Parts: sequence; C-alpha cells; structure tokens
Amino acid sequence: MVVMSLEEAAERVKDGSLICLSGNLLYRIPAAFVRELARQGKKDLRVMKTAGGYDVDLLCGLGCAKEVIAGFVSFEAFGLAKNFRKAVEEGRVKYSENTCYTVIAALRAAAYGIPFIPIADISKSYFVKERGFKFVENPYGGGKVLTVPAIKPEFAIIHVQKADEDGNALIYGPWFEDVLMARAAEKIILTTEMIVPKEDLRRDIDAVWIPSYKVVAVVEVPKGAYPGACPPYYDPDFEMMEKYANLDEEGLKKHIWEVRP
Amino acid sequence: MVVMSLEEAAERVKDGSLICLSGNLLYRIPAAFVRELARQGKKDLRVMKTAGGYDVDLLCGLGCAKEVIAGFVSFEAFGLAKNFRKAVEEGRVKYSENTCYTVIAALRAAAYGIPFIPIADISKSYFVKERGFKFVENPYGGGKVLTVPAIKPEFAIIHVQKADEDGNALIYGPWFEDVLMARAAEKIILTTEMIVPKEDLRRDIDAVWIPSYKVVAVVEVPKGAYPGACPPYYDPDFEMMEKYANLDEEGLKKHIWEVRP
Amino acid sequence: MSFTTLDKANYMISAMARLLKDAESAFMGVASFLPFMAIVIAKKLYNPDLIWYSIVGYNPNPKHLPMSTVHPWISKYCDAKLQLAELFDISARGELDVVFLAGAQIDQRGYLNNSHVYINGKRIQFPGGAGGALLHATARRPIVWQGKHDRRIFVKEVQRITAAGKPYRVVSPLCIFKFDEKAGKLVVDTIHPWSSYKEIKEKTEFEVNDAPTTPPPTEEEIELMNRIDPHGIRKIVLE
Amino acid sequence: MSFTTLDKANYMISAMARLLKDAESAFMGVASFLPFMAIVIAKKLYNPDLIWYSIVGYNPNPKHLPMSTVHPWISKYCDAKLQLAELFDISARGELDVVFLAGAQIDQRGYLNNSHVYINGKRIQFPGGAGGALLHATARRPIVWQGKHDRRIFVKEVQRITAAGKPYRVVSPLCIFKFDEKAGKLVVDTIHPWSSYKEIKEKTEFEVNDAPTTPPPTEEEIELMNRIDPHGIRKIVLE
Repeated sequence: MVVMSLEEAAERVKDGSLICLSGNLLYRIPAAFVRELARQGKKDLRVMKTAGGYDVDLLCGLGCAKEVIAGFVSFEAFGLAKNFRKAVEEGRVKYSENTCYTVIAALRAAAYGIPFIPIADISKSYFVKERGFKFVENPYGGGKVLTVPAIKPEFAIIHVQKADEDGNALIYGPWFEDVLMARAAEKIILTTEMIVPKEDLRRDIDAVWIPSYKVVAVVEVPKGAYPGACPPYYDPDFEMMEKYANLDEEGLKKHIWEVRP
Repeated sequence: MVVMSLEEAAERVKDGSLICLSGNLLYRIPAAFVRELARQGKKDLRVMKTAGGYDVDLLCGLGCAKEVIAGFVSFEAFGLAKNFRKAVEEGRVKYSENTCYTVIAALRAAAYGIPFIPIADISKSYFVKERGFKFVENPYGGGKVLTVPAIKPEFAIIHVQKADEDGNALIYGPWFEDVLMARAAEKIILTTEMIVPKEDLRRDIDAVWIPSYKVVAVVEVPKGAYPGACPPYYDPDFEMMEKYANLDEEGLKKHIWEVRP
Repeated sequence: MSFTTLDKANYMISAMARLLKDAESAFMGVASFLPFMAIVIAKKLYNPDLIWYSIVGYNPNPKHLPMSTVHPWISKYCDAKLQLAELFDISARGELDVVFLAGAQIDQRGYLNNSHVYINGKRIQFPGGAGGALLHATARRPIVWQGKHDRRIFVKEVQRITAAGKPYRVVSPLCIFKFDEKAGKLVVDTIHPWSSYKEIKEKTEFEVNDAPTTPPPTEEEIELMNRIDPHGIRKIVLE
Repeated sequence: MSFTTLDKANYMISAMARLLKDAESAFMGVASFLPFMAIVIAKKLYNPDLIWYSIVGYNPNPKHLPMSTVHPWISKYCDAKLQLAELFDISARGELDVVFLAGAQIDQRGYLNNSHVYINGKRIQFPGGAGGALLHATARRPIVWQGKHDRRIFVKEVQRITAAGKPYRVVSPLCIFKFDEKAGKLVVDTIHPWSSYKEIKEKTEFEVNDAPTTPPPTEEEIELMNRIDPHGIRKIVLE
C-alpha cells in the first residue's frame, strides 16, 4: 500500500537526499510536497531540476537545500528567485550550474543504466570544467566527444493529475523531464490531484506513462502545484507569485504554514 | 503539401535506402507501404527494425532488400519467416544481426545527434564483434564500457491511426520503437488509417507524439497494417498469415498484387 | 500412465509458474506461449504483486492466451504504457528479476544460440535472439525454455553465442535443469514423469545426472490453464 | 519625436519578427516575452510555415501573450507534444534554425554570461543560462536579445562564458548588432531612432560603429502586437 499522507511521504526523504522535482517554473511543480519538506525542517537536500522557480527558491530560502543542480532558477515575469540567489551568493547553497541539456543527459544516462553519455560539444561553457565533464576518444573515429556522467536521483518527486492507488500515473499536457526523471530515479514519490480507480486510468491509457514499479508513495493533494498551474484544473496564481517573490526568510517561514497543504 | 498517394510516397524511397519500419511483428506494421515498395521493384534496401515479421520477410523474399538490421525476424505462432530465412541462407540478404536493445541504442544515438552511446556489457554475444561494437575507457573511472555507434535511417516508415495533413500524428496503444525512429530518421513517411482535421488531433493531444517537421509524406491507407493489426480498428488476420507463411517466391509475387493496397 | 502433448505443456507451465512464486518482476518476449501462461497463473494463484513487464505495456491482465504476444487484446488491459526500450533499461540497471528466454540451441554453460548453425557447411538461419543478449546478461534470474529436447538443441557448446548468462532454470519437455554455480554448468534438477535419466542422457549432448520427478500441476492450475487457453494453443510449442 | 517604452518594445519585436521571414524553425525558452511576440507575428504576417518549437509543445497557436512562457494556455493550441529533450536533440543534430537567447552579459564575441559576475569581490548570481549553452553552440542562427543596454551588460569579455556561439543578430533597446565573420566580432547593424552612435558608444564597453536607422514597425505589426498583448505586458522587459 503506497497511498499515504503528505507528512508520511515527506518523512521518507531523509536529510542529504538527492531529489529531482517535476514540472517547469510554474507548471505542475510539486509545491505542496516541497512546503511539507520545509515544514519538516529537512536539511542538506540536493535538488535537481532543469528549470526551477518557486520550488527550488523555497528550499534554498528555508535552509533545506545545500546544493542545486539545474540550468535555470528564476521567476520569469516576477523577477529573480531572491532566496535562491541570496543563498548562493552567501555560499549557503552550492549552485552546481548546468545547462538544461546536461541535466537531461545525466538523467538519460541514469535511466539507461550507463555510466556516462556523449553530448554535443559545449566545452566553451565555463561550467563544463567546473562540473568535471570529460572528453573521450570516439572509438569509431572522428576525434574527441564530450560526455556527461550519470546522475541518479534518490527520489523523483512528481506532481501529476491522476494516479491509481498502486502508483500508476498519467500526465496531461507537457511532460517536461518528468517521465525521464521517473525512469532515472531510484524511487518515485507521487503527489496527485486525485487518486482514481484503475479502470479510469486505463480509459486514458495513452497518457499513462509512469508505471508503478518504483513508486513508494502516492499522496492525494488537490491543488498540489499551487501557486503553480496544473492544467486542465487550474492556472498559476500570479498574484500569489508576485507576493511570494518579495518574501524574505521570515515571510517564507510564515508562507509554508499559511499555504496548506 | 505532404499528403500524397501510396505510389508517390514509395517513389521517394530510392534503391539502396536505409529504412526503418514501424510496429512489431503483426502490430501496426507499414504493410501496405512495404507491398508498394515491392510492386515498384525496389532493390538493395537496407531494412532496420527491432522485431520484424511479414514486412521484413516480404522485402527479402521479393529481392528488394540487401541487408536486414534487426534482433529478430519470425512469425511467432506461424513459424519461421521462410523467405527471409532462405534469402539469408543463400547469401542474397545480409543479416546484420543485433539484439533489439542495440537497435534501440543505435537509434537513440542517432536521435540525440551523438556518434555512439554506451550500453550494458553484452560482449559475449558473437554479433558484438561482427557488428564492430567497441569498448571505450570510462573517463570517470571504473573500467571499460561497451558502446554502439549511431545508425541514422534515411526514412522512418510509420503506420499510425491518425495524422493531420501536415504530418502530425498520433499513435494509440504501444509505440514500440516508432517515436524513437521518428526522432532518429532523416525523414518520415507516414501511412495512416485516416487523415483528420488538426482540431481532432488536438483533442487527443496526449497521444500525438510525432511532430510534422520531418514528415515528407502522409498517405491515407485504411487497413494499411493488414494482415497485421491496427488497434482499435482491426485485429491481425491470422488466417492470412497462415497462408502467407507458406508462400514461395511465386506466391509472394501474386500476393503483393492481390492484396491491395 | 500416459501423457498427452497438452499434459506435457501443462507440466512445463506449472513448473514455470511456481518458479515465479517469490519473483518481484517478470518479462517475456515474443513467441512465448508457455511463459505467458505461467505468468498469468502465477499472478492469479501465487503472486498477485508480481510485476509483469510486457512488450505491449505494463502489468497487463489478459483474459485469454492470444495467438501472438503482441496481440492488441493484451494492451487493452495494461496499467500503464511501457516501451520495450524502458524494459531493456530496467534490465540494464539490474532491476529485472525473471526473464523468460527461448533457445534454439542451449549449451552446458547456459548460453543460447538463436542466430544460426552450420550443418555440413550449410547455414541454417534462426530468427535471432530478440532481446535475449541483453536480458540473459543482466536479468537476475533468466528462465530458459524449449519446446523440444534433442542432441542438436541441448549441446555441449553452442555454435554461436547469441546470449550469454546464467540461467536460473532451463525448462525442457523432458526435464528441468538448474545452474550449478560451483561447476559452472547445468545439472538436471527434476525429470518429468514421462521421461527418464536414460532418455535425457540419450537426447542431450552434454553430461547429465539422474534427479527426482517433477511434481505435477495441481487441479487448480490446470483448470485455470483451460480457462485461459480453452483451445489448447499452448500445445503448438511442443509440436 | 518621442518614443514610449511600448514603442521601443514594438521596434525590437518588429525587428526580431522580420529576422524570421526566411527562417525554417525557431525556439524560444523561458522568460521570453519579446521573442514570443516576434514568433507569433512572423507566423501570422510573414512566414506561416515557420516551425515553432515551444517549451510546452510543437507549433502552438496562442491567442495572447501570457505572463509565463510555460502557461497552460499555450499547450492547448499545439499541433503535437514535444519534450524539451527532443528540442535539444534537434539542435544538437544541427537542425534548429533560429534560437532566441537572452544574455545578462553579452560580449564582443557574442558570448553570453547568464551565470554570475563578481563586482568588487562580491558575487552577483544570475539565474543560469537554461538551454543556452547547447543552443548557442549548435543552432544555425542564434538571435540574442536584451531589455537593457549599458556598459555592465555589453562588455568586452564576459566574466563567465555560460554560452558560446556566433549570434546572427543581437537586439538591444538601442541598436541591433550583427556578427562580422571576418573580424569575428559584433558590429552595429542599425541604430534605433531614439538612440545614436554617441549613446551606444557611451553605453557599450567594446568598440562600436555608426550605422543606419532601424526601420519602424508597420501599422499592421503594431495592430497585431496590440491584439496579442492588449495590456502591454511586453514592456516589462524594458523596465
């Protein structure tokens, strides 16, 4: 039985875990789960995502994260992610900067069970050296090829529209890296707008791309992406984001208890 | 305008082309297109697929193929693919044997625009040496890793349930390697049970995983997978397959003109 | 006591189903009627949580044995979509428990040849090993099966290694082999009641041993087999 | 003649839209209001066959400029699904024509810094370059844009190279640069009517040249801009 409460699911994530977060910026982010992680006072999390916003900022601002592996962290129209920025500038959080492409490459290698994967030559970018990406000789000729090593998250934390109680899940609309991170991670924690009977999910089978085999928790959390969007159910709450973007640490501490779950 | 007749679409495939075929065994195979290739008397085709049956057998039996890159060619309950078998035994067709996994790896590398991709160690299998798969030193430590070079098909020939007239297409049910081959190939030829308006396709957007950008032909071919299945529209025709399995070259020649398109 | 072809298929299926009692997950590829039956029976009678990775989807729940392992019927009853590529990745990551593999030739080491053989200089072409090369090498417990048992199939050394790995069991129409880790080769584990040490010795190119009798299928198992496959398609494999 | 912030945004959008007249395909990433407008206008007025790879899907056909480039609205009007991963693969294969890239710092070589700078030993953190490192290096015609123009942004040499590549054009609120292949650096192509060679020289760390005036947006373009973005969200970028 993997259906449980948000509290129980978040308890599975131990301090120091490497977690990968679903969605993109304000779209289908596991916001409620991230708030619960913060309420439980997690420490030293390593947070991975191609393009983070609210979720990454919150974990950085409340001292839950020690490292961010990402290509972008910001709020788009609502300015920079202030708490993320400050934490990095003050050295409280290490920003292991990537480009979204290398985050994807690292997840692909992990999903395929291979130690590294070749990528296009982006070696003029400063972070290639900082991240330790290495060239190999192409054994089929043609010179050297840049590579990225696998990164296997301990948890993929994915917010979906519908899941069954075993943890099979569908995603409506853009996937972003979510199906890939589901394949790459050791374990999956799902938060879902609703838990539905198996038969309902089967009727929508062409959208059901997360099989249950490594799902360790399914949590029903209506509005679980709030203040982000979860189409077709709700749009982003831009007013809340505008307010959030100006919160300092004290404001953040209140925010995670005020916005429930 | 990429909507055209089966004849016109098949004319785009020149002798000697490397083509990759959709579906698996008796499931969503581009059967009508393959028969048209045979009616046009194509020569020296290189045919790629993880698990072929009717489609690969027909091209081998009628002298259209010079090479088969695959992991399996057979008819399951209907016995061995006799014409494929004979062509290989007599040296008319080169069977570049793979395992389905390495066909997928070669397509992945092509889709990602990388020259090769690491795979699990299957080096005891005889074809690893025959195919020239090479080890590289893992630049992150831990010894040698086996690799597969990219194979980029000139055409992915994909039979789908629905496409719009620009060549956006959906697949209901299992994809097999079809979305992957769409990404890997230079060009895509679609045969489709029906051409539908864009709005119809959008209503089913979660199944629409073939974007039009490299589709060069869309052909409406109801029952285009026959004698294979194309769910939810029709099941395989097992009687026809039983008959087919016993055809010799003369029988094959008749078959492609009798079964239209 | 005499055994029909159907009885023999039932024995093989029953043996395979029981091997799945403690399995975490299982995969079967194309052209695999007996493993199909074994998985369905194991899920219904012994191991409802068994994860079934099928070529057409994740955790199917088919009502009948179809004439093809990629029959559209099967995909209707899946819990989720699954690409063949993902199944291979699961195995490559070391997370696949049981895989069923067929072998046109099977040798003492448990290696399989599904590629081709040369007999008197003439090439005899097999279909190819499908996913076997990867799955045999990386799944935790490969179960090999064959519908025939003779000296051309059960050989000392395969002419071509299509797939190398250590079988958990090898299920033949005469007996069941298991892999002896110390000796690094197959040994007979049980002998089906219609066969004998003598027959197996005659029909196997490598050295074999005597062993106890394979236990029969239960009535419950047989009833279920007849329900899933009322027309006896499963016999084809042994014919 | 005086120009409002909205006028200036319109000039930039119009210039970018016209650069797409002969484009095969275009991609824009997150936080890209001006490229969003430019692509919509180019598709409606100049290049209906332009392929738009968006972060939420393939060939969207949105009615309005949303407050976020991943707004759920957009994905409703796509022709097909598209994963960000596939977009990157398209570019890695050399098949992406135009990409729009922003730069927190842009240097004479056309290199971008979206990572961080140190000012008086203090780190100033930017969001990171998103997909830029790959796209700048592999797309055929990267178009760089910036909502501000000063000497801290247009620098001789970026402190950190986040993305290296040769821009097809760089569109700023003062002028448009193009890449001079021979000299291997940016040169001014046109100057917006509210600015001047003198102003650009003052506000750019690297050497610049005089150039003709950027042509104005047409009425048709402006009308369309106002229809897509009636509330003037596009101004935000220049404020």
